[in-house]
Amino acid sequence: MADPHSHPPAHGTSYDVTKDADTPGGLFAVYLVVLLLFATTFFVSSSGVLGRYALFVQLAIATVQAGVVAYYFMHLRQGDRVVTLTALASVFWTLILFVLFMSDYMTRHRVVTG
Amino acid sequence: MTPTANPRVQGVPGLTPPPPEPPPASPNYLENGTSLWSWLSTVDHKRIGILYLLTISAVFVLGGVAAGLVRLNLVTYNSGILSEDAYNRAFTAHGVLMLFFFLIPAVPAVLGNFLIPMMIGAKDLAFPKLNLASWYVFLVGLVFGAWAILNGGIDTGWTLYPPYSTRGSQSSVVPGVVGVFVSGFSSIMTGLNILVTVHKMRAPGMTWGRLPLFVWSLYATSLIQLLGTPVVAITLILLGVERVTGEGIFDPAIGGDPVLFQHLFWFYSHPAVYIMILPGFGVVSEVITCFSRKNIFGYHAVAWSSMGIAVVGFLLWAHHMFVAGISYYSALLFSFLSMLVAVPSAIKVFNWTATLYRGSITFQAPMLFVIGFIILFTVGGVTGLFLATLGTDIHLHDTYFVVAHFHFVMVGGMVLGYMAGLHFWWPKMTGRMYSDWWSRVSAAIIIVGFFLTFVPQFYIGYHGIPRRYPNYPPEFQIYHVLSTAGASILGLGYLIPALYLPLSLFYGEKAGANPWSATGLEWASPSPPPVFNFDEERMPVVVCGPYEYALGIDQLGRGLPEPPGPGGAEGPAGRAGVTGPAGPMQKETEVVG
Amino acid sequence: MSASTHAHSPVLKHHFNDLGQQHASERLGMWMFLATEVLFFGGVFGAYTCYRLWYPAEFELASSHLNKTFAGINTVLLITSSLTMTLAIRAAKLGDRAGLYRNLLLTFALGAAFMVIKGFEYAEDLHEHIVPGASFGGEIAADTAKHGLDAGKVRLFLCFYYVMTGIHGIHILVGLGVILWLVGQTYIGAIPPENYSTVECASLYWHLVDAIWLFLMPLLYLARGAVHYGH
Amino acid sequence: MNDLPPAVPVAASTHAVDFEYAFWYITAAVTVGSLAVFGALLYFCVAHRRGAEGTGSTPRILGSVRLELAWTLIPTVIFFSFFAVGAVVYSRAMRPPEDAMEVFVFGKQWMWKAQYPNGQRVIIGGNPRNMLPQEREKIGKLVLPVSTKDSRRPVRITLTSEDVIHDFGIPAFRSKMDALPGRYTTAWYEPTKVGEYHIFCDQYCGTWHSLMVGKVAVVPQDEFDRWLAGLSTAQGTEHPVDGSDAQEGRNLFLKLQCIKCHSANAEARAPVLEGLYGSRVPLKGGGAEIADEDYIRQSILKPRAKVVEGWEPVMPSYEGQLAEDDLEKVVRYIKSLRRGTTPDRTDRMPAPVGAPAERSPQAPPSSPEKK
Repeated sequence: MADPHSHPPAHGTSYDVTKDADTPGGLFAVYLVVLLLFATTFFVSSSGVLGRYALFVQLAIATVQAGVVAYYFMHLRQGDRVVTLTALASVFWTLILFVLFMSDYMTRHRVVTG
Repeated sequence: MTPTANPRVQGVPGLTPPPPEPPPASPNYLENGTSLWSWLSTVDHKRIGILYLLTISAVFVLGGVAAGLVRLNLVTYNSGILSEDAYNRAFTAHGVLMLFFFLIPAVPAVLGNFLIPMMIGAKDLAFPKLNLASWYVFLVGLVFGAWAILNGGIDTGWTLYPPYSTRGSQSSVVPGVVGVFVSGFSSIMTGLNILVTVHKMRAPGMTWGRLPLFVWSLYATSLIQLLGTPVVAITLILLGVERVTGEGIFDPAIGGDPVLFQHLFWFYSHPAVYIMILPGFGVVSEVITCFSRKNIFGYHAVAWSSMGIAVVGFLLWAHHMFVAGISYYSALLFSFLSMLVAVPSAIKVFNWTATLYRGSITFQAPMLFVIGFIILFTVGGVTGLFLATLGTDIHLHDTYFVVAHFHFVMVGGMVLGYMAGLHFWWPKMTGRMYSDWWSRVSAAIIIVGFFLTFVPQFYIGYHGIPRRYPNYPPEFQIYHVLSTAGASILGLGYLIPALYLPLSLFYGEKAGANPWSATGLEWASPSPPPVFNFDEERMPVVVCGPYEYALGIDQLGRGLPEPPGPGGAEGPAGRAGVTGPAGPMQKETEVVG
Repeated sequence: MSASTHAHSPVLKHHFNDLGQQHASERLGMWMFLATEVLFFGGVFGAYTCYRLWYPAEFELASSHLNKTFAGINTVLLITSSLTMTLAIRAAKLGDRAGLYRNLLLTFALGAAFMVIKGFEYAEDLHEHIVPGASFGGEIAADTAKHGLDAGKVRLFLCFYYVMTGIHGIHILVGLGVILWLVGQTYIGAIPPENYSTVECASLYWHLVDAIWLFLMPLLYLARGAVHYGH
Repeated sequence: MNDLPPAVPVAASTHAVDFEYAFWYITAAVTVGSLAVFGALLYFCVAHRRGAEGTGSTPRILGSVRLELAWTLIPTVIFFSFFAVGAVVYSRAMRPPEDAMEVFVFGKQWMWKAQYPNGQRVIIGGNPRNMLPQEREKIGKLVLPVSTKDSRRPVRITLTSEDVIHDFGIPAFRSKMDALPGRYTTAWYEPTKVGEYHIFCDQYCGTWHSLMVGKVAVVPQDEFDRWLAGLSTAQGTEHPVDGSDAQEGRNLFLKLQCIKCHSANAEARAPVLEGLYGSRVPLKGGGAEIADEDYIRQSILKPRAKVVEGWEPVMPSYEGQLAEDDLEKVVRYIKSLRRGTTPDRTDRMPAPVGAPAERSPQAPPSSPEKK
């Protein structure tokens, strides 16, 4: 947790917003990776190579894409711990929602007998 | 003066005598512009808190009137006073107004707004404009809600279950849904503001371990507001779309599952009851320490149990749905998880009780409300266990047992907590003291009226009488009559503060900066506080934890003034060491248990 | 106080001690808002997941009738706009006003193009009766019957399609508004490097909307699995 | 004022007795716990009030790890014992015995109807204003036989709704279950006390929710038999879902003589189709396939292409014999078949795929008897 004493002092040159600016080359590389992953998703779907498992592969790819976007484009790599915690919390709470309500939907058809 | 540093209080520079009254701030936040526009355009968190206070008080009256209609009608067993339709609309109005427009904003948006920046030593919340926007958004939501009510009302119950709400109901469901949806954004804005403020704007020395427990509980509350509200928002959108287009995601006609709505709805609405009750916990921790002159027993247990409730509270929503047709296995899982949330609540009650041990207890109105809170909340909490237990919930679900249970928690717990907080911080907010006698009378009447209202409902609930029933078997009439009689007493109890609190603004004794001799940073500032809360030149620097009543120092390390109550400065209990430099600084920490 | 060097900065708000605190607060606030957005979409994604598992065939059939070409182009547009938006932050940080303008306008143009294509796509869907409710019909209905599937569940998918893309579209429109506002702020010189976090916050939102689309694309348009239906 | 109800409500079923044990166990445990807290609270408030002791000085007590552990772990154990007791009671309430008599109950705004195994139907309560004139004259009761020690007479109630969500609750049996549109849910009782008890709709369902009430009458077995015999089956039809696709599919299934081979008796020449849909079918010559709609459809049109392991390829092709929409109906019917008799398949769970007659205009389907 951020200690109030640990705020970067905002005076002089020690707080310089330009020092962590991205390099265009790095951003382009990330961009190309995301595009490439999208092409993979498209290919997986249109070729039908993976059959029933296509969905899971596609969602895995989308997750990687979103992760890359978050880490590089959204500067998660530069953020403080609270920001990372916030991002993880949103994912964790979504998982709570999915896992617990799937516990109902995945087991409803299982008939209980005496 | 003999300054003796206590090694346990880190960084205490040395004891100073009780501070002199800070010079009257110029101007204080109330005097900083008196025009209506200066209020409507304010970005001062304290003024926004007051705006919320006025708004939700009006809502409380409206919701109370609706409750009165419901109770009145139940005096007859055949819906002899209102038509069934009017009754349905009345209880829906009561539920929607009280839950979404009163309980959820009550403590976070009124007391939280006012106090969080002051308690952590900040000049304002992190996003003052967002804060003002949240009030306007809340008003817009309220306008939609009022539109729904004036337009004939809603008859679906506050839970809005489809397919009744999407197909069956002939009432103004859509404006009501829009109102709730919009007010949800206001709740998110408040929560987000408080979270960022607590993370980023604490005064020097205000570490997480020194945060007042009210801040901890509001932090936990805000977490729920932030992460739960969006789910109900999307759910209400889906519901609205289905209502408007006649086909949608919960529609069983095309293979949709109405139980899905219940899942998504309760994913928010169950944690939402913790939005309502957690701030009350915070108030209790503040008040009970102050009026027993003790450190809180088990600071970390109380703080972390709030966080525990906030997280675990998201894991058990489906205990509202045990007989709704969810899977057998899922029901077992959710019942198991529901038991988990009872544990942190129990921890809190035990710690509060232990705090009183060997205290020096006085019984002004805030303390009376808090004692009422602990008793009623305990009853509400343990009756919740019957509903979390699968075998007993089958019978008790959707009966008056449930109604009594959540009123014990929401009204007995939360409203009393809110009243305690309002009475505790009223001198800080307004600079005036209210009538001590009348406030104690009102607390007593509310607690007695409350018991009479809701204890009979446990009984008829145990007999299986369903809720939302204007017609019921005649043999249960006597219990409903008792309940209505209790509700009248309860109403009277609420009426008294509605008189003496406003009157105190004109006739009340002027309050000093720290009338209760409390330790929080908010009491270091004059009453009412200046616009930026603290003297611009000397922003607070915190040196110790929040409840050093035994040592008699506040969080700035200064001695406390004499507390009010029997045996003032002259009395036998007077200067014998409640506060001041007479010796408490040498006090050793005692070990019990 | 050390903050006094910046006390006169027009960017520093009165209740913050220094710019570092202000930027950190703004960024944290925005991330928390994004967390609410994740859960907002999480709700409808969850609903989608359970029906998809119940009715795989109908969902895949309905998906195969949507226009993948439009959606694919749109995906590329959004990913590209994310890149230009990030370049705009870089320009703002470096005080490169021309670059900031250029990248903001490019982002706006890409986002607007997305919406235009989306509009064409909706028009085509309406024309082909790919809609839930009474107007459901045309080729998709015939195809449903041909494969012996339940038209109701195909319509259920279409409910999801319109709700999810509709809410996403509204988010894009809001984002476009914010970008226009940023362009105005740049014009009046309100975005010096020390106020770059305004651009950063807008970009966080824009990236999230982009990331959500990256999930919508496979779920709605590329749902076809083992069984091949449609054209 | 009216006569007061009994202090403890009548427990008229085996489940009600289970409930009472669980209820009083929890009551006793939480009463002891709460009274301990209240006692301590009261004692501290009196003993430690300011002025009671000579000085206002208070000790600096910060807490105690041992106490915290104690009042964390002990309540946890107690709460989980509640869970365990509740889970046992719930499991019994959720598992109807195999030999239970099945009664369908369906709710609609704002009345309850019941249908007995042989098709006899009776209105068991509701708001008279929502009924047809002929229905209004025939408001009866849900009559059930009483169980004795020697003969247990469990009843399984299969619930559904025609419009919104209702809930079929009988306080005397301590039982309650939602009735949902498009789905089937189950409750069961073993009534043990002769008498007449309330039926309530417990899930808010609209304007006259509070009038959606009825009576259940528990009577001795012989009286029940007499009553049932006197109940005209003409009140209902044997196949109450007439009009649904799956029901028409069933008629085709009989008309096309499919039932001749696909039956459960010894002469069957083809597999039983119950529970086929969605299951994994082992094929002759190796391999297996999931029996989805496409598989069922292909098996009707080209039956000899994929023959199930253990059976001979004797089925004729129906290609060209069946119109597309008829084929669709038969597929629907086969999809709807589940273990046991047809409507059972939903037991207490939804049939997410292909329940026959979802939102049936009349009633849930009766069993298609395998003759």
